[in-house]
Amino acid sequence: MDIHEYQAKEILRENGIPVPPGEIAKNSDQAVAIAKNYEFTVVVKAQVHSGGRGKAGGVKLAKTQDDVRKAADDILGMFISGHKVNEVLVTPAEDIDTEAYLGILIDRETQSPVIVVCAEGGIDIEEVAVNNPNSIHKLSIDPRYGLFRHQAYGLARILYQEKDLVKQAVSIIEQLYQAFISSGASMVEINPLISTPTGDVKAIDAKMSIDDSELFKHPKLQSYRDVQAEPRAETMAREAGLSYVKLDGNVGCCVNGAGLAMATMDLVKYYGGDPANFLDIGGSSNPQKVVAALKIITSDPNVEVILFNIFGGITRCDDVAKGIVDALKEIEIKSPIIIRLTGTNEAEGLEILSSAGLSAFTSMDDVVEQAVSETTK
Amino acid sequence: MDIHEYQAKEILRENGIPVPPGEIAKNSDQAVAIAKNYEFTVVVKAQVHSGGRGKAGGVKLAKTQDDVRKAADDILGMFISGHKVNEVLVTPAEDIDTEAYLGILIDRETQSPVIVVCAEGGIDIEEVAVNNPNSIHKLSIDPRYGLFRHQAYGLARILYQEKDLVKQAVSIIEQLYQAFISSGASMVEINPLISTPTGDVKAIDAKMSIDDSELFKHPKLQSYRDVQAEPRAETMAREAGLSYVKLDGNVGCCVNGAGLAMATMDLVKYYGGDPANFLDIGGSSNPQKVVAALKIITSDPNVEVILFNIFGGITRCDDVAKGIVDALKEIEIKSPIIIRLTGTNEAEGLEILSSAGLSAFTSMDDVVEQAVSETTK
Amino acid sequence: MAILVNTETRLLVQGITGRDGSFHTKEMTRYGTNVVGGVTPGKGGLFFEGHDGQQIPIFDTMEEAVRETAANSTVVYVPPAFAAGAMEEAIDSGVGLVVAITEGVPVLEMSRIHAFAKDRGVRILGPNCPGVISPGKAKVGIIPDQIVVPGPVGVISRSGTLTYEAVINLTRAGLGQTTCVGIGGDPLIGTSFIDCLELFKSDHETQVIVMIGEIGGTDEQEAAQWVSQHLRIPVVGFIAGQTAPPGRQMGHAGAIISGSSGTADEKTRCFEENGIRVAARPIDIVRLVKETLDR
Amino acid sequence: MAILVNTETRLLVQGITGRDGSFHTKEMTRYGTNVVGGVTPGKGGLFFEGHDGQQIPIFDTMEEAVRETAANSTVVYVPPAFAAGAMEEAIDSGVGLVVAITEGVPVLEMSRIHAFAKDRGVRILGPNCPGVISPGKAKVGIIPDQIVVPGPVGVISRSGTLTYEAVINLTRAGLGQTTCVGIGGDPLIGTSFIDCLELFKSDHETQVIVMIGEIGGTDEQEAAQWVSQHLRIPVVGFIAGQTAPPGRQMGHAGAIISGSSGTADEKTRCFEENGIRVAARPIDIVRLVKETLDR
Repeated sequence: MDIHEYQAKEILRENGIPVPPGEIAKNSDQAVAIAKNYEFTVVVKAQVHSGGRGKAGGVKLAKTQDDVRKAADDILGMFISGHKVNEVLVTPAEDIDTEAYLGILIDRETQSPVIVVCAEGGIDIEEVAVNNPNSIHKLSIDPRYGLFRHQAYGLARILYQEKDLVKQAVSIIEQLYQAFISSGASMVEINPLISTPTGDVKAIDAKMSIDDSELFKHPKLQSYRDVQAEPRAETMAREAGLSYVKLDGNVGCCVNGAGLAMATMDLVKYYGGDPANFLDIGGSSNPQKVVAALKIITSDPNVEVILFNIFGGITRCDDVAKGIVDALKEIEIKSPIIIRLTGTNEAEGLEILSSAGLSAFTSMDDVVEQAVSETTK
Repeated sequence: MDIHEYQAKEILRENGIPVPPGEIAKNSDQAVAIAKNYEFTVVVKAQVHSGGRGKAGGVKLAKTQDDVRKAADDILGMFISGHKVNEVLVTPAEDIDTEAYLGILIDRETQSPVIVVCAEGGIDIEEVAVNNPNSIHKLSIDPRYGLFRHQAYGLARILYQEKDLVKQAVSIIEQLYQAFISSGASMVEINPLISTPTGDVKAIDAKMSIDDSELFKHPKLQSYRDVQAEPRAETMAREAGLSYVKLDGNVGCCVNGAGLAMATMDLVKYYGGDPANFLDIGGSSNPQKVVAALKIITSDPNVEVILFNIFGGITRCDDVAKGIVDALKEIEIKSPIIIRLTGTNEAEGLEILSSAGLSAFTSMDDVVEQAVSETTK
Repeated sequence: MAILVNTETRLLVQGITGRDGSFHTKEMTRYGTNVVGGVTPGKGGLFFEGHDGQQIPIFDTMEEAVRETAANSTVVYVPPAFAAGAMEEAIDSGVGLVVAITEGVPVLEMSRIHAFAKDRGVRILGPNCPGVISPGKAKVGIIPDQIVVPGPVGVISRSGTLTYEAVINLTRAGLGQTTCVGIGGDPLIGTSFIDCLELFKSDHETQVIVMIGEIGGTDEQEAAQWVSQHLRIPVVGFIAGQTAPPGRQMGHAGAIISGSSGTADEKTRCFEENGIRVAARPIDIVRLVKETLDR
Repeated sequence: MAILVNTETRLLVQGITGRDGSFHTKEMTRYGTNVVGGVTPGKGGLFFEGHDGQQIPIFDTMEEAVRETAANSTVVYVPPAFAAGAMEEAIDSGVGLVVAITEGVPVLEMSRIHAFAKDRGVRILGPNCPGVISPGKAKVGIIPDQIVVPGPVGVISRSGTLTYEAVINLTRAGLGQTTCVGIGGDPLIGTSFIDCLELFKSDHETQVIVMIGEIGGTDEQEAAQWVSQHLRIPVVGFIAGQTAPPGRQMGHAGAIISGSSGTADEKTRCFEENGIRVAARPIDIVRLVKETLDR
């Protein structure tokens, strides 16, 4: 789960990392009221789960109250990479001497947290990784021991020469690691980590993702979820316990299992179609999950045909069939439904379908080819 | 550093372990005032750094206010294993169903914390170790991982069968481990850990020692030191940075290095004498430490002769010689001082001594034999 | 022969009395897997009824279970909040193989657990995996046994149902399997493609290996290089997720394209560069396997 | 030959600019020890002047120091609050031997550090030890070199000045040493009596070993059993603390009799039962060594 900049900064602050003050405004009046508490210049920053906010015009400097009002009016309501801006962060502008990058993520290869530092900050780290890979330093942390002091010191010295800056950076690195672990994060980054002309090291921008599997331990972090910023269909899917990702095509897909769901999308493409979504109904399906899945798929106006590809294992074919039949009673579905049903309780499932006047394929290729043929292209 | 029962209980409480309430009284009026807050029966317990308080009459049940007053009057001021009782803990008596033992210490062999449990509690665990060693279960904890939940569960099941008691014990074991680590303890024990007829598991008595080397991290624990309960000479020694242990003999020993100090005591015994103390002036001696050492040794009225055994390494012989000469100016010393001085800056040291009319041996056996001969036996 | 599980497997089931654990224990015993015991704290002393009335003893702890049954393997069906603890207990108990079915175990916990397993020399398969089946010998996990038959093909996959899809096609075409392994869809898994390839390398009955990958990470790429350097057994590949958008997690916690890395194109190219023929559709796996065996 | 340190030793000094570190670095270089660098955070780039004007480079981190100097050993003189961190850095740096002189390192920190050192295959000597000297070859730590001469006796001891007492008596009697090792007075030490005995076992110049123990723990008892089972080189023993009262710490954090365990009597008896002759006084060590060598 991605969280917003201001939420990430709140977590950093709780862990002792110096972060400039700032508050959230949902309209320009609020933004002006907040700005009055700070010395000008202030910065008005769009809070969306997307990079590239600056380039998109989502971050503006404001030297007067009028500037703040105008910036807030401009930014609130705008779309950045498809995400609507509902909130802005108003925060004092900082004098910047140097900008650096500091991040932590989970590395698959070492199966450990990895701390990443780069003395060039403030720009897209992925770009730096391409253009100047040697400037990026990575250090894998043994989960049995955690971060050693000398490791934090070694990383801090990559960022700074001056003794006092190094000392501050050592603390920030240790605090960021602590924040990462205690929040159950999968990624956190400070970009830029700045030093000021007065010799302070601060986190000016922050990004953080929490491992969904950790959320049950952290009720406070759960409340950080921004349902408003999330497409309605994804909220519905999450609440129903389904995995759903919206795409741009017209073949609505409903599959059990993530690998099979991806392979189904790929096969739609293979036969010349275009998948409308990724949707995995998961392992232990029940009819209600299928009903929810159909509601989500049909909420996408692009969908012209609905394709079921079910390979029963834990998932029972009769449950899925029952869900389809139930859904047809509950919701009006105009698109044709093309079904493949095989595996556990296949016979019972086919029986349920045929009682409702539906039929099913048993081969994956057949069902996908048929579904694609039903679309207008 | 040993801490008192009530202090250990305070730490357990902070870590979430159920401990009956209780307060400290320095006189019988206070004890009665505290007892009024509880339902009778209450217990009045001597707070001293010593086991065997019960057998010594330092723990008394009181059913009335008069009982409390009498118990407090009896216990306050008594001596238990040479320790004067200055404070009593007044705490409600508990109904006891079962008594168990739970402790954690550092095991030299595995170089790890070891959790010790025994379903027979309330009695001296050293006695159980002799009489029924199989009833004592030990589990070594890998410091890289800490205590695993299944380990706590396995230990709890040694203590209890009943599911709800096991569950409480799992928490208590985890909390005790947490208390042990976060306090920098070298030993902690709950004895007895009781279960009550109403199904609660509680810590009724507790003992704890803090690793002296950890104290600099824990200002609060430093304040737990009971200087009043400590012999004055040991307080002086600690404050001067010396290691000192009082013994019963009459040959006062002043040595550099713990091993050599023990060997010197042993050699006093070998030559028929009786050491008055262990005293190590440490590695980087300066004259002031020697002065402090002489003050401490001479504060013991049993001392008839003072024996210096100095093998200069880091310790410089001239520093020690200067300290002896300075001390003779500062304090009146009636006992003869017999000195052995060899190693780093030996010549300079001997020169300083001879200027002050003193002389020194170079052999350890010679000096010890001479010192013993000066005593009355 | 076979890898990971066979007739020597003496299996414990952690969470044997739970919904998934009880269902699949019945299935595993029906298939003939030697389930020697189960573990559910607080239910020690009771028995679980497996297939055909088989009485399987339940223990409170893994330590007791291993001591009493001489088990060498365990399968974990406990819910995500307790799965990490169950795996730690398993690693500490003396078994050599821990098959973790549970999905949704926190990644940071898995990081410590994988380190612990390495310290103790214990193999973890998964988590978030369908388990492993050696047709005609033993089944550990949730792979439907109806779709497998003994034969010369080794199957390794990061997913569940996509594996079933591939395996049923093989079986229908008369191509049986030595062992089918689901290594799991999480970012941090205990047994990698390479680990399985190494095991198949020493399995003299495996004549061809099917390796089913997906987007995310670089496990497939490393495996492909390992194949070209160390393996004589031919490998046929498939990669799911050609149409997956970057930056979005596709169901599996590990199935996410980060930046330009971990795409299906990159993996397919890497397979082909290292001599692994890649099927365009799941059904094409059968043809490639046949052609390979016929050579 | 010698054990632990010799002419191949390439030594770093952690805390080289501190009071103890600077004094003993001068001493070590005067004795001819190959001190290749020092580490003091914040003083990287400066030089420390050793014996006879030798310029020793100072580094900010162990990593740089090892990279630049190819050091294989380090000695830690930093104060107790920072000693654990210095040892961790040393273990992580690639050296094989870490000699920790510092007294007063928290025992719980040492517990983790010893585990870390074992993981990395690094040997720690100490903490709270005087170090090690191989007469005529190298000195690492604080043992006064004036009292040693080369010869056939190996010395292992838990203490500092008591070792000097024993060694000077040997030297005066014409009995030189291969190596004198102080293993340290803390309860958790990195190199035990047995570890040293094993090293001496492979050292063909060591003809007799002097083992100086004290009250507390069971390291001496285990060593005695190991001697009778594995060692052909004769051993002479001494135990300090016959007159120490139980339950009181005698200076060294490890020198404490717990219950009935760890007494000098128990250790002496155990030595004798395993064929180790025990000197009643330090001076008697010389006679026993002589008698042993004359046999």
